Amino acid sequence: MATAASPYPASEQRPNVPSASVRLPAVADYEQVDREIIATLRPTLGWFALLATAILCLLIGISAWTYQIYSGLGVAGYNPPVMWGVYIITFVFWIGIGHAGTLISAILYLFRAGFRTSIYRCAEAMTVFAVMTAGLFPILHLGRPWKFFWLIPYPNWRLIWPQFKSPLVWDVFAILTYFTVSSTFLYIGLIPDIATMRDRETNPVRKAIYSALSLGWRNSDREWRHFTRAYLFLAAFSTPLVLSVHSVVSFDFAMALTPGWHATIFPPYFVAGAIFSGMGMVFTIIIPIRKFFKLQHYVTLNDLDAAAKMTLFTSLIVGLAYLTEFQIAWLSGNKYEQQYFWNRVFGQWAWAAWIMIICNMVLPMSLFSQKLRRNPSWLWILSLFINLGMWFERFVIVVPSLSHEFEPWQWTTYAPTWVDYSILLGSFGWFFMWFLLFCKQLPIMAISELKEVVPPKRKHPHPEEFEHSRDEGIAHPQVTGEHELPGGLGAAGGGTH
Amino acid sequence: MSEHKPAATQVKRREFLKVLGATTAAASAAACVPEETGKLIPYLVSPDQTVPGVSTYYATLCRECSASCGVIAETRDGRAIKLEGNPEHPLNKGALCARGQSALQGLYNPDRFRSPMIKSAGAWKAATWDEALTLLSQRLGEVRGGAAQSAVFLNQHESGSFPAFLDGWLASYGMRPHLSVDFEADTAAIEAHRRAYGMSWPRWNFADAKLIISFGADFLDGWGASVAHQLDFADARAKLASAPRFIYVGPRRSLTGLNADQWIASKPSGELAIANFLLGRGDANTASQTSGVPAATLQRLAQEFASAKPVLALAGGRGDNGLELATAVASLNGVRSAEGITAFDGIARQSDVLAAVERMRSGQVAAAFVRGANPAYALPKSARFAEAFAKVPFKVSFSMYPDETTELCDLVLPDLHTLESWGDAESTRGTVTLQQPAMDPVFAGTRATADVLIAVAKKDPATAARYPDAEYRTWLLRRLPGGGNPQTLGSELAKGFASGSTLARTIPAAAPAAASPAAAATGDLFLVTYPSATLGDGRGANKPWLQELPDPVTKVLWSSWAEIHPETAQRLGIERGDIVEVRNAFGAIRVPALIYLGVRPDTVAVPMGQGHSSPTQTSWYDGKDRAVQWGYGRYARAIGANALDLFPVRSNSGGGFVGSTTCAISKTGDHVTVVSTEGSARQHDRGIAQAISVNEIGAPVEREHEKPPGDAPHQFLPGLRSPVAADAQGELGSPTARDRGILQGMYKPDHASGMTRRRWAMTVDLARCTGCSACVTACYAENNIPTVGAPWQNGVVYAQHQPGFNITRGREMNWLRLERYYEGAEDGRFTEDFEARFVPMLCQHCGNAPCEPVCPVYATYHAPDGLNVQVYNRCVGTRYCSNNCPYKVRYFNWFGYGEPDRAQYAFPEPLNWQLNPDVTVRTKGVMEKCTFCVQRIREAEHRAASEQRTVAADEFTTACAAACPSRAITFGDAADATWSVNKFVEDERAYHVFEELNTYTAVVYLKKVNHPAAPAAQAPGAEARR
Amino acid sequence: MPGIIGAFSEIDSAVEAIEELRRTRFNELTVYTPTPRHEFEHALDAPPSRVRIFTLIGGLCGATFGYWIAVWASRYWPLVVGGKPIASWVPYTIFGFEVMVLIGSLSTVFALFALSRVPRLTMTVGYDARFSGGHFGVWVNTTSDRAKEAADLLRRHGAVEVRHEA
Amino acid sequence: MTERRKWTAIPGLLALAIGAVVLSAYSGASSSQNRQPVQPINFPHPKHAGPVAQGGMGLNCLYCHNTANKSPDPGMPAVQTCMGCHLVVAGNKPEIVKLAKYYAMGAPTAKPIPWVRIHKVPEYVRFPHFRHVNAGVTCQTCHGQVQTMDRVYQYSSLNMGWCVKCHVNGYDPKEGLRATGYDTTTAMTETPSAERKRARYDCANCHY
Repeated sequence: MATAASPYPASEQRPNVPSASVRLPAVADYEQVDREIIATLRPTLGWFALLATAILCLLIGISAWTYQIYSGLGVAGYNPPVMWGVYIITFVFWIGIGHAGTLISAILYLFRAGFRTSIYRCAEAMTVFAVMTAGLFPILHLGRPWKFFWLIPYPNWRLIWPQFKSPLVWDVFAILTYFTVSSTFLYIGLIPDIATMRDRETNPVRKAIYSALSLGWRNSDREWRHFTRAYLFLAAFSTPLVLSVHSVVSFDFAMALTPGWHATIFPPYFVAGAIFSGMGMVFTIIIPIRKFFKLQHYVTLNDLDAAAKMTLFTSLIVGLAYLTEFQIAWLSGNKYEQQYFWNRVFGQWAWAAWIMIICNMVLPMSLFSQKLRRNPSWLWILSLFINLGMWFERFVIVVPSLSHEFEPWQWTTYAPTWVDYSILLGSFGWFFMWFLLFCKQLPIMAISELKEVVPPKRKHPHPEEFEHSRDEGIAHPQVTGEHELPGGLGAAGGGTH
Repeated sequence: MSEHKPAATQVKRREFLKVLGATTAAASAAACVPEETGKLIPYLVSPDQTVPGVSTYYATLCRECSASCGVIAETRDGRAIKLEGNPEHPLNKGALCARGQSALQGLYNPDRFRSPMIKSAGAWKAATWDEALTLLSQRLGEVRGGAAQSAVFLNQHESGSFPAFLDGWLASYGMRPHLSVDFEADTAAIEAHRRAYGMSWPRWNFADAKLIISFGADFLDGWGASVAHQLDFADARAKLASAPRFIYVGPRRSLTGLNADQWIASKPSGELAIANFLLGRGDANTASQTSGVPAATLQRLAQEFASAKPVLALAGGRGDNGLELATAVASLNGVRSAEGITAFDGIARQSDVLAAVERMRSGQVAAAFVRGANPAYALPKSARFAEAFAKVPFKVSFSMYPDETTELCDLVLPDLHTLESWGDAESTRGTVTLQQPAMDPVFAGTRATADVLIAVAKKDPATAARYPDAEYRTWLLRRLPGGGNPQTLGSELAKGFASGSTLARTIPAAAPAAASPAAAATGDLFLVTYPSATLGDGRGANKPWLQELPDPVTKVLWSSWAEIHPETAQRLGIERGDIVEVRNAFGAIRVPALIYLGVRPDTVAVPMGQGHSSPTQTSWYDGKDRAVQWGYGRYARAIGANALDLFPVRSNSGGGFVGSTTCAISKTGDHVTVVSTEGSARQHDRGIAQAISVNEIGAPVEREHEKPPGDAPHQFLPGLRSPVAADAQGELGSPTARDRGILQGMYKPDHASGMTRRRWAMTVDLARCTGCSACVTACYAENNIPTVGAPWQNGVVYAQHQPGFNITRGREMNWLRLERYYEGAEDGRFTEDFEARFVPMLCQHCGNAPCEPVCPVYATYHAPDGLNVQVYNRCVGTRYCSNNCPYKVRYFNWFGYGEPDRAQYAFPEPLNWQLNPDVTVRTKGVMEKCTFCVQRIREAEHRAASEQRTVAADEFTTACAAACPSRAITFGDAADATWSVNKFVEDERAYHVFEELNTYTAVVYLKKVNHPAAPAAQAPGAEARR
Repeated sequence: MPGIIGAFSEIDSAVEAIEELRRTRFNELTVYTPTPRHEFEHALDAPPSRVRIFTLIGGLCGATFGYWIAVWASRYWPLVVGGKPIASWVPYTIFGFEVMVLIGSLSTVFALFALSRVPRLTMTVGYDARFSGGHFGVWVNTTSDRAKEAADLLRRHGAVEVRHEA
Repeated sequence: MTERRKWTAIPGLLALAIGAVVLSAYSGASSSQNRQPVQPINFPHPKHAGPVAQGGMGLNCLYCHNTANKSPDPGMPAVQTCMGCHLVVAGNKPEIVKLAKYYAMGAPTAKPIPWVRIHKVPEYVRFPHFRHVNAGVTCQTCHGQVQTMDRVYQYSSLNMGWCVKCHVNGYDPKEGLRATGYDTTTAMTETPSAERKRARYDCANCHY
């Protein structure tokens, strides 16, 4: 909480209010929160168009998969010994994206990072849908997908169980747990908001649905007491879970002998990469939302700024990891590793490796500039590059390693087919279909938590809150900041307050 | 034995075969699909001696080439399912080459004629035997008398009594003796042998020689009886220190050339000059000019030739001066051998054949008969056989398959396959190898030619008298040693051969040689061709196993190619895979270019065997949608180009059909991915194929990884890091295993099953291995491995019918592959000093297998007897095991190769009759790999158990080891000293591949041994490399 | 059960009302607030939530089960893979951890539902839709004789509306 | 509150559902146990193999299924084997007439009898009959007392678990003897042998 009470001249503004505490000067009272958030739920033509597109992509993916199941995995571009390809790449890609949500909602909750409040609901929903998407791929890439349940330990008349030393079984447990916990976490957070929707809703059908979903939540002190505590514990559980899940995913590679995979650096490297890619996807989603739903005064530039700082930080970690891999290969004196890494950056796969390095290491450096950190348009463009780069990071990990292994006689190349691409496209369709459905049915911002940071009505206004509002009244960088963008995404939003 | 069977049984058994599918478990149905239980079909009359589900073995004969090796045919429930060499047979001593293995796919070839066919008004239609025989005897009646003399009978050369029988039949019609043709035989060499040694083919004593010089004699890939050669050559090389050094002289390094210690790259037909130089005729410089070999090299050669005695000199003798060369070399040869391979006796000189062709052209020939031979394809186009053949009014073919020559005929009387019919052969002097049917004919509509001849003769009172016997079998058995006496005959049939000799025929004197057409030289590059090591002169092309078998040298399959040296390619701007046009005065072909170190820069080499084609694709010949696939059947048709289109035919007596010529090559602009199983041809110092110089043998071994990473729980031995018996068990074999609680359940040393007392292991002696790839095909045959390269097997998915497309995507299923790594000549400049090393790479059955712990469902795990097991029906297809396998020996079923209703189906009826009932046919989406022939292990255990004993030492072996003609592979129980595998694992040359990964493989390789030139004439690069 | 509900728009007046009520022995109070506020917690000083016990027990059970299933299943049909021990605790820690998190958080949620009496089918008396919006509600559970007194008290503290519920 | 009790029923229901799944998984629901198809000829096993006391002829199973002790394949009797007796025996019975029609005296029109297969392990399983028979496993242990079945049905589940249980726990010949159902008196009085015959339970023992 800022204690600096001295008024500032309007000329020199203080762009960085400590982002640990969030303040929403443009939000007057609780009713406004309800009004504005509920207003976002009105379906628009653009929304229908997007939804239709998403579903179309999904259908393409589904038909491709059907074809693949019928005629065999050979229709994908596998080129032995490159036995893993686009599917595993995309699996890791989506799992990675699925990490930012829980990170933001859980870890930042424990760290009391205020800028989380306005974006965590989006991020959490994104997490759940990303995990739903990722979860499809391990099944989808099986030679006999209809036997996937053999990876699940259940009593059976074969008297035989999964092989618990296999990283793939670890995956099954990690991902199922992660999906269950993160979706529960999302739902619990939603309950009070659904209750609010229930009370504001007039349409009887929707009201009935909301009532059912709200489980008869009443906002009573007793409910709140247990709620806050349970929420804290869930956050406390999710935090190590986030770290563990992607470590386990990284074990899929680190546990293998394959040059380029067999490295102890993988767990931290993957976790950082996951958060990085997740932040990228958060930007990709939240920036259009705050523009088109006119929520710039909730997701303020301060929030974006803070999130961008975190992106930069994780990007630096990832970059360091890339360099460390080369250094290890160099120092190890292991000819397999050395030849592989040489081939990675200067050999047949140079193009992919450099896309990865530029998108994940070089471009994010731009976030050292505060101006760009506070420029939503740039953040959005950058986020697209990050998504691309992170997909290619997984490509560079999976394909070049397998195509250039111990046995030179089996060195080969790899080219995906239209089936791979269709299924990749389908995964995006699947993800965005769910997200679009979500953002028009349920509040994309945590109403009850927003209310926590909006000063309540008082008979005798509180001194601390005087200072609060006065401070805001002077230092009001966000609004002007928005207007600085010529035709930028935020420009339209500027008018709302 | 089948000859005791009452005739009724044969009919019934054929009945029975039709419906056998339901009772032979696992043969035809895909694994892991619980399909409904189906029917149980009993015999009508149970045949004596066959127990359903238990194999019967028939000793018989292989006729895939002229050498006539003895084979044992394993039959199960009336179907031949596997061929292996007859261990007792003097010629091949149990070994069998890839082509021999593939005889089964000739037997079960889906393109075989189902019935006689008559061409009326240019259209083929199926006929009954009555119609066919009536037609035949009627036309024969017409050519009686003077015209008969003109008739020509071209018979694929076969040793034995049949040729004499045939001549007798022809004589009875007043026809001249038949021509026994073999277009891939080296008639020049044979002629020279006749003159020099008085036998058509000596059995060379490689072991006696100190030095072997081969002047283009590819005795490992098809020159003469190559299986016999390999056995002897490998034995000679296995003498290591006292083994003969081997020098190969010729324009191209064939498989034989790659096995040589030194290559002297002479110009085509330049070998003669070198041979003469060694004979002291002419000096080094002239020889060097004609041969294109530096005089210094020739001097060194002369020194060595003079110092090393005795010298075994062999000559291939293709090309214009073939006969001169062969003769000269025969007088160079210092190693004599009394033993002769008589199988090549009586091969017609090409002068006779071409004289016959000329008579056809001049319209003098009233009738022509072709059996087995395919001159329309295998004669150089410049012989213009087709147009001459067309002039013959009545042409009969006895071919089993629709080939180019048969298509030109008027009547087809489909013959029986060797494995279905009776016969004999005299493959080595003084022994008669018996050919007995291993099963009843696959197609009821086919008949043995001999029986057809008898039947025809019987139709005519004039000839009937001469053929008292109902069928050839009776005739043959009567004149066999023992005179058809059942007792002796039984034992001989069981053994497969008897002493004695077959009925001799008198070969008429050579026809006067017509003048060869002058070979107009066009282009600046020499052009050479050679019979493919896998497809021969093309007769193997309709067998998917051979199409799918990578050429031992180039590793190319399912296509033709032109071998060009890197320098030449660079000069002409040609890259691997560019479609080049090879053109000269005789014609032009378009084939992908292959950059090959082992061919002279001024020479282009194109293999024979592909390029079967036909204007008409199919003739439908019955209502059941069955068609004749012209162009030599579905597997051969329209693949590659026929090299023989480019060659002049030679007609002077002796010498091969193929003359010398030159050519020009030009890029066409098209490019394809060469269908090849080769990744990188270099080892990148990874010690996969290791070699030592013969001088290092016995010297203390310095090891690359003295202290390997990771802890090695086993103690160290000189050759290997640890005893293989312990290796094959990995951590299980370590002293601390018990403490670490691994030894549970059946892994307990004292467990009732006793499995832990066995350690299945294998050794591969690279000093013996010649890279011939017979083991690969043996593996395909034994383990129901699908072939995936046929054009339609990817067509559905990628909408393109390129042959071998699946293989360009690395999806071949060869459980056992033969890797060929080059050493030296890295810079692509022309040099004679580069070395090739062959490594058979198969599942190493690691003690600590990396593939196992990553499998989520225990589909692969370590069995107590040391096997790395793959459980197909448990596999869900994550393919993680393959990712984690350093040796990359796991293969995935990308499509439903085993599902009959799919385009990718690899065993179209009746090829699926060959499937091994003891091995599951894998379904779509599961991983598979070498199992160390676990079915053979279990079978031996079953046999032993029902005889209340334990498995005896060397009681059985794997399919690859059984086939290997150089005896390089040894399989056995490494934990039991009485198995011969233990002799090798402690050899000083023994090593594991990727030892530093601590995988503790159960496959042990013995380093190749190189024989560098004597220090005086030290050839750089011939030095052994790691 | 009868009682009186008072709706407040200002938070501090609601708090004062609660304090007054508790001073005057109105102990069965329920406060409805759109968002958790510390003011009310102080005013009501309710005992700390018992969710933590459920979480602890759930977590422990989960961890145990995770280890147990892995070890038991591996030993049930012992097959050696890669020469590794049949059952080894190191990799199985992953199962211990993941299942601990799973069961732990599920039991936490269960505790939340059980302790705060959700889900419930019917809206309890006294609740008003405003309490999820901008208003704070104070429900006094009392008998009819003291109802008047409570109502007055709430009005005195500036309740926007006071209603009797039965 | 009553409402809450309603909702607390849910965990119980979940538990029941899980229990049901587990049970069904163990029950081997997927096997075709007790399948009892109609055969082309209604062959009366009791008449041929049934004990003489009950009017059978007490033929040994191996009389017709004669390779069960020397081959992986138990073998079906050739039609000729049936006709061996039935040329003279009961030639006029309708079923025998059918049989004779199939045999057709060895004429080319002769057809083998298309028996409907009952006991069948999947294609990817190797089941060598002779190993089991020679180890003293009585036919009835797996096939049930066929000698008493008027129409044969699938006696065992033939599930993998069913196989493995015996391979692991071992097999007692005396129990096998009891399973046959012949002269139960002696078999019952026998005490089970201490040493049970145990077999491998290595996957590659049957799957390859």
